[in-house]
Amino acid sequence: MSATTEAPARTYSAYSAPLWQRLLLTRETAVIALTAAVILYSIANVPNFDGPLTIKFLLQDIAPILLIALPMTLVIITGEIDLSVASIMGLSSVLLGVLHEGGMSVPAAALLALLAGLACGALNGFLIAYVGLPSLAVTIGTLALFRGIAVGLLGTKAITDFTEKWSDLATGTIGETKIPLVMIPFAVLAIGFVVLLHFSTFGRGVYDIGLNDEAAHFTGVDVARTKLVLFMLSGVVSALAGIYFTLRFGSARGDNATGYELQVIAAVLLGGVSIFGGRGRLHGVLAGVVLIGVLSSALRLESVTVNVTNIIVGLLLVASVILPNVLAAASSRLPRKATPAAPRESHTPDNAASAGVTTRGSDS
Amino acid sequence: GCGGDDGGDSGSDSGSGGDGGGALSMTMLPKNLGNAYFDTSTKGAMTAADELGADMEEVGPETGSPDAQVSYINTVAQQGKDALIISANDPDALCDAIEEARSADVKVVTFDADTNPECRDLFINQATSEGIAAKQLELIAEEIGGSGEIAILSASANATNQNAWIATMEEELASNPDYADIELVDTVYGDDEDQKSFDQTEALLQNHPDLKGIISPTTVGIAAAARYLSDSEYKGQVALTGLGTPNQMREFVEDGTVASFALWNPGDLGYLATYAAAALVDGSITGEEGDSFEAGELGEFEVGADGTVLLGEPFTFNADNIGDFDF
Amino acid sequence: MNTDVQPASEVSSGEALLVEPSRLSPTRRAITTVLRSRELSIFLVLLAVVVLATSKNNSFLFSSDGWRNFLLNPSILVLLAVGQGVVIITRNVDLSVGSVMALTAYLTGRLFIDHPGLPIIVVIAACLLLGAVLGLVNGLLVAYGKVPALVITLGTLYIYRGIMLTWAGSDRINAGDLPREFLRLGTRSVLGVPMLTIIAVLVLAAVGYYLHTARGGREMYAIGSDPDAAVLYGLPVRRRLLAAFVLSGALAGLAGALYTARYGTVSSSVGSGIELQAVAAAVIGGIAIFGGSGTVWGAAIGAFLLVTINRALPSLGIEDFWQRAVVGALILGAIVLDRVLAVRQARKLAESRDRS
Amino acid sequence: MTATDTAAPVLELRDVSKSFGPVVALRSGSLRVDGGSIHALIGENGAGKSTLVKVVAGVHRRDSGVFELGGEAVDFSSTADSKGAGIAVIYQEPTLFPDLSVTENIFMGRQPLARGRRIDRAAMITEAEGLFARLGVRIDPRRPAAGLSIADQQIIEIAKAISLDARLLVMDEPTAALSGVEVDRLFAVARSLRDEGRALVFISHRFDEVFALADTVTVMRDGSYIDTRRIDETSPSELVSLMVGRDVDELFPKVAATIGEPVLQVSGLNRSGVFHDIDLEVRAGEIVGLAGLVGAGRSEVARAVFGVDHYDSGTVTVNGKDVKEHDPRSAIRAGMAFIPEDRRKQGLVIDSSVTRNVAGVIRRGIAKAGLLTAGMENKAAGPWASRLEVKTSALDMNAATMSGGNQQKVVIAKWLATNPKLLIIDEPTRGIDVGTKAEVHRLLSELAGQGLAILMISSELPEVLGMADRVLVLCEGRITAELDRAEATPEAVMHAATHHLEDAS
Ligand SMILES: Nc1ncnc2c1ncn2[C@@H]1O[C@H](COP(=O)(O)OP(=O)(O)OP(=O)(O)O)[C@@H](O)[C@H]1O
Ligand SMILES: Nc1ncnc2c1ncn2[C@@H]1O[C@H](COP(=O)(O)OP(=O)(O)OP(=O)(O)O)[C@@H](O)[C@H]1O
Ligand SMILES: [Mg+2]
Ligand SMILES: [Mg+2]
Repeated sequence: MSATTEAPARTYSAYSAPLWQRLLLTRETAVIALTAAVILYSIANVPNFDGPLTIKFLLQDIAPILLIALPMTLVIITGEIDLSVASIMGLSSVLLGVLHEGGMSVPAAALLALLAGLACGALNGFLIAYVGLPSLAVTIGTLALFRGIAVGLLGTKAITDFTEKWSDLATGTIGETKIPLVMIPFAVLAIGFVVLLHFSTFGRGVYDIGLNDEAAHFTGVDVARTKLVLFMLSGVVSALAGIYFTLRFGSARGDNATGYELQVIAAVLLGGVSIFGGRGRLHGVLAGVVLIGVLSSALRLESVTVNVTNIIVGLLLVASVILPNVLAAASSRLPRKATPAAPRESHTPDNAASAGVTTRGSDS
Repeated sequence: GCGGDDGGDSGSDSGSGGDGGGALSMTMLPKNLGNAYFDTSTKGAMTAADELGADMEEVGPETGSPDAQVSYINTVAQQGKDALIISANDPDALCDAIEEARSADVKVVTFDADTNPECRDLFINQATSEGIAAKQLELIAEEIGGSGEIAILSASANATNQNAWIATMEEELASNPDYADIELVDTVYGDDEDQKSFDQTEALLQNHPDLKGIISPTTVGIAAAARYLSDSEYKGQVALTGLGTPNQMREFVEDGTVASFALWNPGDLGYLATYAAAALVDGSITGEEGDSFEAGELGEFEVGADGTVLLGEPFTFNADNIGDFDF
Repeated sequence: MNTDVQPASEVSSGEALLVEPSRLSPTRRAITTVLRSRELSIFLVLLAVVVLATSKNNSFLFSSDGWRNFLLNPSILVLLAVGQGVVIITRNVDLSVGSVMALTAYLTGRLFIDHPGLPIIVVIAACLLLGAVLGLVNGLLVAYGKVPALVITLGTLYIYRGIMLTWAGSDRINAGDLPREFLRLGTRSVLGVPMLTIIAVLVLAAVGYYLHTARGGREMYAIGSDPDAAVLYGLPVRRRLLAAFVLSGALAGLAGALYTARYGTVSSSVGSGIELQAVAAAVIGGIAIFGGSGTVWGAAIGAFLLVTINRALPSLGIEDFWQRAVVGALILGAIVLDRVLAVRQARKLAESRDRS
Repeated sequence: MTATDTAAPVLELRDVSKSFGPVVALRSGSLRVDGGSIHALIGENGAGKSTLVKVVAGVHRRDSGVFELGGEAVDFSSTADSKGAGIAVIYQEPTLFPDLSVTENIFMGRQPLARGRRIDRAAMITEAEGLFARLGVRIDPRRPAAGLSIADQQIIEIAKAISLDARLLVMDEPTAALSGVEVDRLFAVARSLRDEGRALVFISHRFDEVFALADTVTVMRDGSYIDTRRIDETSPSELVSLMVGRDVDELFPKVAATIGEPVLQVSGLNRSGVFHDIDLEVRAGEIVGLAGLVGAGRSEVARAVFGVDHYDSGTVTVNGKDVKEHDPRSAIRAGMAFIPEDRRKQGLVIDSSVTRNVAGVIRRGIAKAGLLTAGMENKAAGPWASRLEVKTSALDMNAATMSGGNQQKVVIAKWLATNPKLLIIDEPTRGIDVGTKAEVHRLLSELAGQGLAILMISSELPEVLGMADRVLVLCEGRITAELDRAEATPEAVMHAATHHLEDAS
């Protein structure tokens, strides 16, 4: 071979599964299908699920999780994790309350709370990306730290007198529809994150880091800065979710949103993101969040206790990660069917280059 | 992909589903499940519902947080139930959700812990703040001989009812000459969790070596504090009183850790709330001051100011009478 | 330098030692190891906290209750931290311990209520067994499902607690339901040391000894250090993982029983959030979150520190609302310290290469 | 087949096959190894040698074929089984436990026990010291394995395998990371094991080693058995043609290129403990070889120049412009390309597709307004992949499933796509078969001819001498010689590479 002669193009169709297969046989499609199935089943069988209020309450309930799942997906794809999101929600909630009580208008206080969220994310990101500490340990620490500051600032008391106008905004719907207003910022963010992750150079870097951060570094991806940015995004979006949470319930408390981090992570993993990083797509994650939301909504309507809902969510989570492996193991046990005929590579003796590599066709 | 068969159908066992046409349907939503106090009130509510021929189900969150309660209030609105009986985890946070439910024609009765008066139809008050505060001060003053340091072990810092009682107690301590020698040195919060209340008791005793008495106006708190005291060096030295249930406190009253404590009958509270809700639904009352209704074996009640119905005076339990109760 | 210009032909099996002899005597080496260890530094922090708190308030340590609580309160977390530590050493994590603890705590009460007169030891054994079974489920899923433990145990965290709450319904265990003898186990002391502490220390010593001196224990370190290499090496990876999870489950089961003995009541929130405390204790105590290094001694000291700080803050005049913030700062401090020490160590190595 | 004097061979494989999904890694592997002999296994990259080894080791289970050990049919389902059966394996990639001490690494799972099934640490350390003595190396048995160089790690692997006292020892490219001295020592040990009557399988891409060590050699191609020869009855050229199915004429096709202006200038580069006062210059069209013993710090210098590592002081300029310290992106912008020594860990995002890898560095350039689609990447990567004849046009194939040589081509393609002015290439042909090796050399030569400046690090002396216009020799982090192509004899380079050691002893 020489660098100037063009090699004849070969196709190895056996390698790339047909397009429809690649699109359909994915984790994401499975989650979406399951979500759709649960929705259809609930509409048909769960009393009042088809009622007019369901969609509004459902979306209001899952809004904070939807929001935080966006940056969390990216964080987990880089192979890190952020356990401090719910504590940042709590902290931004308390800050909003304390500042508002101190005489600041809601938008000004919210802005400061967002900045605080950004700062929290920056602290996480700095320790993880630049000091090189494991994110699991760091965010377990900041989980306690941020929540501790929130509770420390406000004790266990609550601040509840928010300007009516703003709480109405948080609970209001778009025009005559039943879609909550919060879906507008969510939609904007969702589009932004989809573009960022799937259609930008930054997003390619995110996947590369998750698969092999050393190689990404050698390729000129700024690993540390990417991680810092992601944790800051995670912080600021969590703060936004905290503000929404506060205004929706009209109550700023230090213990707001306790335990949400595990819900977010469960939803993200259910949506097909690999905890090892490098794999996962946003539409699967959003379907995962909706799936959990629909399940809890339907089960509540059936007056099933939250315990059973938790059991089902837990089982789904375990099954969703176990099943692909079990299926893979099972299919490898089955006698291998002859693979579709691939163009068999001829070992022309005069072509050293082609002789060096195994043919990947079937041996039938 | 995989089939979508799990999940949705596993929940059809317990719920009564929708409201079957004419029958009165109600939901009981305590602060949290798995709490003996609320179990008793739910039992009372169920009894009343049976008498009324109404459908009654109990739902609730695992932990006493307002946001978890909101989902259940929303569900009640979706189901279009006739009435919701609720003990509120936060006076303000639930208002929007309750209003939404009321606009879906659900009557809302609060009991045990109120929301802002505007957002609900009626509040069933177990006892007046004054009555409760006075009772507990009276008990503690008696036990510590009218002088010394005391402390309060409360539930969470924004439990409405607790805070109202504490405020009243503070006023009373400051103004009542009988309590001139009693000093309230600390108020701590056990968040209605056993372990936290237990640890808080320890911290109180450690930080205030001269402490003579503890008031714990919450059933979880007083039981945890009693457990701590009963095998510590402070047993018999530090007096404990507050609000507790006889079953939880029996052991400590019998072994002398606690001399007396107070409470109303939570069963009666649930029973009364159910009758009040039924009266609201059938339109015989609207929640105006002065309305009156019949509450089965408890007799007749009248709605007071701010849409409040008062159950009665708290009852004092001590070694002499505790054997008569089982809740 | 590790290269040598000696001609190859001279190399034979019977040749004299060419290995650079260690310049330190064994005792000196042991002493430097201890002095450099993370366990010691965290222990010093613990000591400082205790001294500070005691100087402000004598009864923090020097009262019968103060002393007892100093030893007693961390015992349950020590048990969990030991189990968690072993799991983390194998590069896994067990988030379900809080839920396992809740299940066995309820089981304890249930057994005493349903079978009055059951010997205490049988009840504790039942809790250990149930915990071990639940841990085995985690272990099987992780080892055979080839899925990360974080995901599996996050799932079983929900599942186990859901089962506990469904089983318990609105039931609740009160001190009155339990035999006095059992409750006394939670507070009784032998020679000034509470029973629970003795149990925790015995467990700690056994596990610590096993990890240090048994093949199985060393294999757990190896697996955590590089799981793929462990497979290539032919170590019984699955068996060791199962053992780690079973141990963690069993200790959580024991912790559940002891919790009931100590607190007398079992509510729906028993042990919720304690899994993160157990992880935090292990991390503070110097167990690397990605496995392969650290000791359960460190994890136990970490657990002591966490609990003691909580108790000390009010004595130090800090409102107890700030406890969690302090704990968070402590965790961050511990891992940053680890990092700083590691970097310094690396620089020293580099410098020593320069000089040689 | 060879004439053998023993009855049953220690290892016998016949028509063994193994597939990974659609990839047939081993089509019909056959191997017959007798006791008391050293059997070399050679073949191009991806010929299936490592797969064969892993079947023997019990890492993979064969799909079909005969597998006999000492005449008895066996079927291993784990590496523990093979160990139990007396097989020791050194894998291609070192597999150490970084947190554990060197000694524990060697004896893991079979530590000497004292009373009460307690591990006898003292005995273990003594034994480890004995092993190191036998290998003639000086490694502190108590130090953790973390931080050891690849060569040291490979030595520990060898010590581990020897200590197993196995009847069959399989070594998959044990010498790839070793320097000449260490290779000699390893060979001495291997011969003594053979003389004890054990069977050894030795995989290497270096013919000089095969001829120096082996008694018999088996050639594989495309996952299939080709032939077995006695070593004294064959020649390198015959083996090469068996391997690749044709003759490889020229291994080092050095083309004279016109040497232009300096492209890379490094001056006073220092990093304490690693390298000192590095001054070097690479001109357009020039190939500069960086030679030295393993561990001399060549890779570290290269990494610092490219900016993936820190340095303490010094400057790096490309075409007269300063390159920021510790910032690979600035180096790429300045026109540097860097092909690191470990392609699986550093060169490639191994679990990603060929397209994503090739487009990895240039994606900023091909993006429109910062936005990027898979189609755009395919379009950009396609030509580069086919220019280097990366062995598949299935651009969405996972790089992990490719053989070493093809992976290396993907890395080269990825960097050529950036149109660099300077190429730093660390061990360009480590673990690559002859056929591909010649291609890589021809390519480098051609690129230099087109005016690219190349800094080439290599542990293979013939490669350095054959390819470089100028040779810099590094010893213990210092440049100890700068030799022109004419002056660069093996003796001169080796002298410079060891002169510190000689001074010391
Ligand atoms: N786990 C795997 N999954 C998929 N394909 C694999 C796997 N392991 C090896 N292969 C493929 O099998 C073929 C043979 O690989 P193998 O590693 O055995 O070659 P080799 O002869 O050792 O090459 P080298 O000299 O580069 O080490 C290659 O094409 C490789 O891509
Ligand atoms: N991971 C590491 N941690 C600490 N020191 C290391 C590490 N890797 C290498 N070193 C040291 O750095 C110096 C140079 O390392 P290295 O062996 O990579 O140099 P090299 O000349 O590039 O050799 P090679 O041919 O193996 O690439 C040596 O003294 C070595 O011991
Ligand atoms: Mg190989
Ligand atoms: Mg190198």
